[in-house]
Amino acid sequence: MEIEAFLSLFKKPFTVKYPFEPSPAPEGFRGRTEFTDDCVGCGACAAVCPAEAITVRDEGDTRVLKVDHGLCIFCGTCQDTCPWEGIELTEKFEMATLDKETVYDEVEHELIFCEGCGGVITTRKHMEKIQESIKDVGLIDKDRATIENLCTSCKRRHFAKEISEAMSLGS
Amino acid sequence: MDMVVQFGPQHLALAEPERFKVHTEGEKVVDVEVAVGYNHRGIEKLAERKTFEQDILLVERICGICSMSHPVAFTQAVEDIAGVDIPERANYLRMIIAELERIHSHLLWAGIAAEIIGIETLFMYIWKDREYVLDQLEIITGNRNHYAWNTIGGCRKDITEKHIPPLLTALEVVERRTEYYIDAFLRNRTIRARLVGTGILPREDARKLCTVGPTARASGYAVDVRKDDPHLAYDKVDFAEIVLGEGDNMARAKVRLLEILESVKIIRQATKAIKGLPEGDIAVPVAEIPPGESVGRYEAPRGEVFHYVKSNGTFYPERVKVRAPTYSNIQAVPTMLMGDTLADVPISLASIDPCFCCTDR
Amino acid sequence: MFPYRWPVLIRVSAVRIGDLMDVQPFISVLIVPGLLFTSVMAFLYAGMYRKVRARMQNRRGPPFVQPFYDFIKLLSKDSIKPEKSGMLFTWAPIIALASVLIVPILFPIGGLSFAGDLIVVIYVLNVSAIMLAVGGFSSGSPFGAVGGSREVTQLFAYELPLAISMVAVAVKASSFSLVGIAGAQEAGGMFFYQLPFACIAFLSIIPAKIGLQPFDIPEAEQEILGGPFVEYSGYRLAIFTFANQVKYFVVISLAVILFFWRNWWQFLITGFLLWLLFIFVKIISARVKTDQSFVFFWQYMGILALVDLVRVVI
Amino acid sequence: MEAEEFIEKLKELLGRNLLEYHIGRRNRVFVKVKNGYHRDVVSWFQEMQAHLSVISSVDLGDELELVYHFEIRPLEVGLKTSASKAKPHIETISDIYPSAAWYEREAMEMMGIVVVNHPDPRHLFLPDDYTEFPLRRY
Repeated sequence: MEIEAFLSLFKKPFTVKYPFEPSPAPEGFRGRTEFTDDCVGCGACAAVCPAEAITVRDEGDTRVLKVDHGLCIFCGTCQDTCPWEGIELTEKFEMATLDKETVYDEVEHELIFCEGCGGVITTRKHMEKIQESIKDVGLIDKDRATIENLCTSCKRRHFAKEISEAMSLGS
Repeated sequence: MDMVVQFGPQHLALAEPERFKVHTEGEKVVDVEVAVGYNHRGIEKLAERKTFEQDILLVERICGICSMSHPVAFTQAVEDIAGVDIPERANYLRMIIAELERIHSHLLWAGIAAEIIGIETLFMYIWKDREYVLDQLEIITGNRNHYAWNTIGGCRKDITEKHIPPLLTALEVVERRTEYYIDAFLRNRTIRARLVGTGILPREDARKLCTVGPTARASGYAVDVRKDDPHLAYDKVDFAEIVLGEGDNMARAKVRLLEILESVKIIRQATKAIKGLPEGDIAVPVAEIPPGESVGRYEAPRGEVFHYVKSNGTFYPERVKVRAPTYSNIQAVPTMLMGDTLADVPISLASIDPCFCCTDR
Repeated sequence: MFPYRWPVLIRVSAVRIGDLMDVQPFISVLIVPGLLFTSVMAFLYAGMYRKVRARMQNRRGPPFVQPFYDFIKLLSKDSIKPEKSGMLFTWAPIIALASVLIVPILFPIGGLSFAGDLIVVIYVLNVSAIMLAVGGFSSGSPFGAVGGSREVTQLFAYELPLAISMVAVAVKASSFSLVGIAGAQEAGGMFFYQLPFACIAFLSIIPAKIGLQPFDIPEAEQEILGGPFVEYSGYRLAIFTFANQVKYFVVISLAVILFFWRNWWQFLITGFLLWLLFIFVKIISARVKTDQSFVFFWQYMGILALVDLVRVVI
Repeated sequence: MEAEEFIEKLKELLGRNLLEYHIGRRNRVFVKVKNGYHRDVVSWFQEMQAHLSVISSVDLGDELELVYHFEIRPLEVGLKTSASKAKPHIETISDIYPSAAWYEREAMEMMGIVVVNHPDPRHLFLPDDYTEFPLRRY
């Protein structure tokens, strides 16, 4: 230890003058959680977040998803769960701030409403993605148009009515 | 002059709040009263409110420097209940990160021990070399601590081909430096004067108080979960279980430093083994957890981490019981301190590598 | 420069304003080896200590003038006086600083000097050590008390070899004044090779005297939270740390004067080199315990110093 | 000593008082014993130099249960005994295993189990004036 102590007098120090010299995080670092453009506003990340840092709120005709970096524990569960890579953990780690607003990351999505009861179905983007993923699976084509913009409970009522009519016709 | 010196909740030698009332006659320690509970956050109650998947991340944050031990113990207990065998590669992946954490945790302890007995330089050098391991952990898992590496049924990320070469070079540096530190600890006369013969824990007391980990192994009581109850892939790699007999502070230091060399050997064998296994096959989907109960045990850097998990068929655990190694080691502290002088109290306290946030949960 | 050997009157002629009155004592008390020079050197020593220590530990380390910044910062902070602490709590640092500042005035670089000023140096250095202990006791905290008692025990431990080696030097130079000793060395060559054992004994006492590892037991941060310093804050702490820093400079230069003297600029350089040596010793050794330090000083160093004393006397 | 052989020995020792047992994966064995007989089992374990890992407390609804976790190489034994919530009295084992004292203190303050003649029944983690039992569920 003695020799090393003496020799390190003439060596460059190991420490980095961090705020003045950059010290970037490596690739793959789990830093600031941010929504990407592919986010469709389905809210899966909010359901799975261990720290309940992601909140989903429907205001009027828009749905607001908000990540609170004060609560977020940067575990990456949301990133793994999101089917459309709508949320990701960037490599930014300098999140100290005095302004409370910068602690959040928000994204807004336009909602679509059910013709039957006027309730919220989901966001428009989400509906497009669903249509896209089930277009080759396909419902019975003739019914597609009628129930396309009904919310789940109205769909149930619609099918129930259809079946009861079919049974009453049958008997 | 009979005095009560309080190594109080806030003390320089203790990194975390814990109170030791030391009754001394002059400078000789006569009796020690231990008070725990300053770090109690009710994690076991909180664990019952979250799903199994979320609990892994909660349990990982019980402690900052053993954030691989609790998740591994917890996931193994849940996997036992679900009757799931995780893929071979996942076992190796978990073991590599576990051993990397053992290295950086032991290096952390060695630095703090050197700083407590007064050599700041050794503290700076050891923590400099610890950075190599932490950088590798950051590159592989995405964070220096809190690796979010486990899920029920396997791992969440993989160690790909490009991670291994830098990992092996970092290990070379760590191995060379650890041998240098072992020599520094043993040869430096002032360190020997402080560590040899102080804080002696006889083998009989170590066994009677059921101490665990390096604290027990330094007193000759051979308990090592990696050998007794082989989990992960410890039965497929060969490594030596280091058991010494003196039971003083120097023995505990030697055990930890030698264990770093063993961990380096384990990681080398593990990285060779995962080359042969198919990349990407790292997790098995687990649909639901039947009602049942099981025990997850894991050899953390400080000793045996013990998780008892009871499930009731829903996705929320019925009961999660966590017991950290320091919980049993701390009960051996009074017998260790008896008869030493006041100057030896901080180093003897630190010699069990206490992690009070684990103890209090 | 200052021809130190000649009586005071001649030196005065070098100072024009001196014609009005004998201003030489004020200069040597206030400026050259006195307050100004010592405080600058003290801050320099402390700054060097932190910078060199950092560099040896692969760190960048604070700027050289950091101790000066600390001093100013501490003065601006308010100083809390514990309820249980006595009146000496305030006076201990002041007396410690005062007693340590007296010693440099007697240095042979243009300072005053009189017959037995070596005895004054020994006595005054002990006063500052005792004041440290008094500060600890009067602070009313158990850590302060333990620190104080350790300081006193350590004082007894290193007092024996210190006194013996100083007496050996005095007998060798056949004069009890620093100027005399310096003169003798200038004539007959440095003492460190003529009195090797006394020199080793004296150099080994220095870490204990100024509280550097391996003997900084009284201020063991990790064990008793800085011992006597635990309850001090604000200007009281500023004075105490400044007194300690002055002690760094004073004790090192005392060693240089007693054993390595040739002339005044060589005195400064050797002072820095010796200080580098002690920083090096500090960073590679752990803190020993009180009983170990007692054994070390009384048995080994005491006998060494005694051997040299006997050799000189015969 | 294998799991089956261990259960046989227990049956011999306890007879009817061995209420139920269950052998899980990886040598995990859980044994339920009638309240009061657990001390003889623990002293038998002590003769075999078993290692006491921890004592967990579980809330079964109408009963409070203590699980003594022992490691008898190669087995990992969970010795269970329970008492009704109305009268949750369970004998201490801290005279056999001194480290059990702390685990029992924790069970007392968290679950409200009253450990009979425990040497030092103070609170361990919770503040002294805290009266509720946080880990109770029902």
